[in-house]
Amino acid sequence: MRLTLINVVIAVVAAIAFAALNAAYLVWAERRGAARIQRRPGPNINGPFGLLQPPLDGIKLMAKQLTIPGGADKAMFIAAPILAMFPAIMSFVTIPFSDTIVAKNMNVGILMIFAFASMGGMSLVFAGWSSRNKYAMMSSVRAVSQAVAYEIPMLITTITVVMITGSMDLMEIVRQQSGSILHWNIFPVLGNSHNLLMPFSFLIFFTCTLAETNRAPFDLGEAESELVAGFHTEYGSMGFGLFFMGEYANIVVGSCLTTILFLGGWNCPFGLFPGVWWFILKLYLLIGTFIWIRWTFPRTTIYGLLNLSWKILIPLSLFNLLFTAGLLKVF
Amino acid sequence: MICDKTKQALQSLFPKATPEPAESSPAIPSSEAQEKKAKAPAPRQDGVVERDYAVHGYHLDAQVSPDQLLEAVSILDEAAFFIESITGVDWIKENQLEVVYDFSRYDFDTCRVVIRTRLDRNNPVVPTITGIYAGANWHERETHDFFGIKFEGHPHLIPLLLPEDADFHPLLKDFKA
Amino acid sequence: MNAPILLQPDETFILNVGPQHPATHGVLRVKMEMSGEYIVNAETVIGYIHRMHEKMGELKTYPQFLMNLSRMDYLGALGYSHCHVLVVEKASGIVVPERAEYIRAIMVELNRIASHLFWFGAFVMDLGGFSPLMYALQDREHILDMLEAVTGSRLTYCYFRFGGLYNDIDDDFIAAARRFIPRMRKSLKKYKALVTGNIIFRKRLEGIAPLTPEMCRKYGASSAVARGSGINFDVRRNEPYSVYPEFDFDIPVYHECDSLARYMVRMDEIEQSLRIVEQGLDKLPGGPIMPDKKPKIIKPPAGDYYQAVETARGSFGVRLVSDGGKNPYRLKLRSPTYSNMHLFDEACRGMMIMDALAFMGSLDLVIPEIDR
Amino acid sequence: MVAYFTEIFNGLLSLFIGMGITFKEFFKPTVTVAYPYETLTMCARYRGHIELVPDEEGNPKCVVCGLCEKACPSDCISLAGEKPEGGKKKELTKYNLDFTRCSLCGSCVESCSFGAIDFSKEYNLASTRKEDFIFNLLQRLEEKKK
Repeated sequence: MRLTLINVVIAVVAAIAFAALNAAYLVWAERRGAARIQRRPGPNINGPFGLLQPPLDGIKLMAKQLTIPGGADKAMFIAAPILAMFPAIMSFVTIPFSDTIVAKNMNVGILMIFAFASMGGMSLVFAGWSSRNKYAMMSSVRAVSQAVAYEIPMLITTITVVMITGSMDLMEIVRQQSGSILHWNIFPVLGNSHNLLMPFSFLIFFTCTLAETNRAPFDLGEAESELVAGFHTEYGSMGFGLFFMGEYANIVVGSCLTTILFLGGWNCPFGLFPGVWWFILKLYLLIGTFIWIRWTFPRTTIYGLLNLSWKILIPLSLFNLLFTAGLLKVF
Repeated sequence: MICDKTKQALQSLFPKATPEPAESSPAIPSSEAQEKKAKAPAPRQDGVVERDYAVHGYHLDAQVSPDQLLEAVSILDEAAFFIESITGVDWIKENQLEVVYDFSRYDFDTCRVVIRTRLDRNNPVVPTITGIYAGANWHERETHDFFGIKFEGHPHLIPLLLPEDADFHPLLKDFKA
Repeated sequence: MNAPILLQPDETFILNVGPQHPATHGVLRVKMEMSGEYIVNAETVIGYIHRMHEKMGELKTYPQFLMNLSRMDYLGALGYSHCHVLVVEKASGIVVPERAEYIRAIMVELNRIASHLFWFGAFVMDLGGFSPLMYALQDREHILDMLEAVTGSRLTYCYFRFGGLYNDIDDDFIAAARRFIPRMRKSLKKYKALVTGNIIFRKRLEGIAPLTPEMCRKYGASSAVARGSGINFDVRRNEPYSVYPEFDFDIPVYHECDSLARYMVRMDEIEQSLRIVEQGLDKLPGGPIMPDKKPKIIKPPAGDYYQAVETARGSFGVRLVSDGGKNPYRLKLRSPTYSNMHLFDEACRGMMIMDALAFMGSLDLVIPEIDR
Repeated sequence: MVAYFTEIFNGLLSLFIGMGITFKEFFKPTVTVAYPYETLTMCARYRGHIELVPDEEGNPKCVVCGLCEKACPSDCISLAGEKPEGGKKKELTKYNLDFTRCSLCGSCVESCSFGAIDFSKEYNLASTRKEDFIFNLLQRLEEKKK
């Protein structure tokens, strides 16, 4: 694919459309899923199965007045929700949905995604700091320590995978997992690694994704029973809407990355339909698990969250890294 | 039995130890005359009275003067009583306010003790017991809200249940909304 | 576990939790002096929905005040009405038929289960888990349906009368209650697996907010707050009233003194209440629900009377001072959460805000009951 | 070291047990009632606001004794009656219920020894105007008669 202007525009528009559509309809999926778990119907009035709910909600949010609290830092206050949505959309550019469907493949794709993911944490800090609200402030302080604590094990685990595949190119990582289901990085029986600890890497990575995207049980930033709504306490209208959509867009990115790194990307266990559909299927199964987890568990505490990261996840992932390095040296 | 022990301890507060006449506890009045008598009884003297639990729901009823209050409450504190509540009663006819302290016990040696003290209605001041029972804090503030009784030495005697600027005392009998 | 870093006074800030805050379950305000996430000092401000029930008690006749009691605590209303009718019956010497007392006990226990279920759901929601609330409400709904069929209302019952009951229970109710008991036991198992065993849940409560028995005594705490601190105190046992001596039930006591102990006490109490309901239904005698002889106008003789009962929230007491008239001379309502909540100021010092709010949830607050 | 790993293992296990429960609940049927579209019938003893009970001819059974007025804790009921010329019994001329103050305690129904008032099964009362809740029960009864 040549890098022409048209190509770039199409790719960016497609990425934005995909992200926005996902974000909107994941809200619907979350509400329906939560409702099913709690044995109620969920949104079912607007359109079939309530499918018109997200656009209507969007219209409602857009129709609302955007209030900026007195004494708030205006520029930062407005920048924060944009910062929440923008990195997630940018990350889509480099994610390969199949061996042909990718906006722009890069040989350092992972690096780019992580670079953008770190910006997500900044939006929370911006929002909390600029709101001039004590709850929001406390939330942003939490967000910083949470982001620091969970990026470390996440990166270490990613390095483990990168070491096995020997590439930071997302396409290459997926290609190496082709063959059968046993070639996937999560089940390292066949393929180029025999690392039996990989399922644990997957668990660590998945937990970190939960924490990175601020999802329950790690949603300390917006712990509604303590900090009212956390960093977006003062946001209304589409400012809040962007935060909300950004959260779901981040989930999609996180799940895409998990799929690529551990679940074999678009590789299909047994033909049937084209690879891209397998990718989508794996992606939504992971997202479903996110929703399922959110509606099952209570929230952790901030020190519980940090303990989990520093005392359990980081030592385990470091050990895993060393173990993998040893394996690679021996074989 | 804790009841007897507490009774003795409380009685030691009253040096005269005048054995009070077995007070005609307000049982069901049979005649009109008795009812009238119950309505205007002779002012009760300070002292400890044992009450029928089945009728009144408590065992000991001690009336003390305000300056004996802290001593009486300390006795209960040492005997491991817990504070149930503090409240007031407005005896407008006698121009007095009564502060009523309820105490009870956590163990199975049940003994409910009521300590009451009568104050002048025009200048109701009583020492605070927050130094002994920290939990008396809110109860005293509530009583101050409702009756205007001043608890001397209370650390934070501002309206609790009533609005912050309340200067009325709704449970006084002459309060008109 | 987490020792607070002591800062200079000018380095702290004031955080207003409430009067509208998701964790306070009503209009309660806690003025917290914070040092980062740590609470240096807290002052609870109550009285936002104070309604002066005690004055209403003085202004209304005895029967007219009946319905006020159920407005005090909208979750476990029957226990409060029970106390009120008991004290007036005691004062005026009304003898209650046995059947009425049994039905009262069954109703109060069902109401206690309903109240504990709601607390369970709300408590887990305080901790961020939303689904258990919905499951708890489903079970609670069965109880409310049963109570509605008998009393005519779902929350603010006005069911007990001096001497007996408003109306009798029917076979439908008994059948429904019998169906409910095994269903509730099954649900309790579900809650145990879903919530009690959950590692996140346990980590949030274990060792949090230790309350010493001494502190409970100084503040007059009761219910699960006292029983979670190793105090074996339940008015149903310590000062038996109504027909409770006839029932075989245990008082769960935990000695850990932490939030988890308070949680465990309430969960065990649901099981014990189920046992009481079961036995009550088995032993339910026939007969009238109102006494044959009852004074037309209730005028207790002069004197003062006290009655305590164990409601869902703890030891509730009514002090009735009568001057022999149609209206009470003074009616003091001693509400249990008033004392339990009072603990909060002292106990939450040095805690992190999330622990403090979990602790607040474990106190089982119903604000109208504190404010009266 | 062993304790460290057993704690992690038991913790993970408890999480999976919890997820198993919510998974099972996911496939169970819903238990809610879609309120405006479906409604439940009110149970026989449901206590709505009060309503006058008509006799066979559709006239109020009320004999204007005023007991309900006295029993009411919140002074919701105001009624009046007069003897028609030549008639023996008092006849009801006014029966107003101030529902804004009513707490549905049922004291009035209980105090009535003639069965002249009863609870309605209406629960869907909503209005933005206070006046809508001051019911003229006599008028309502006459409307029902027609």
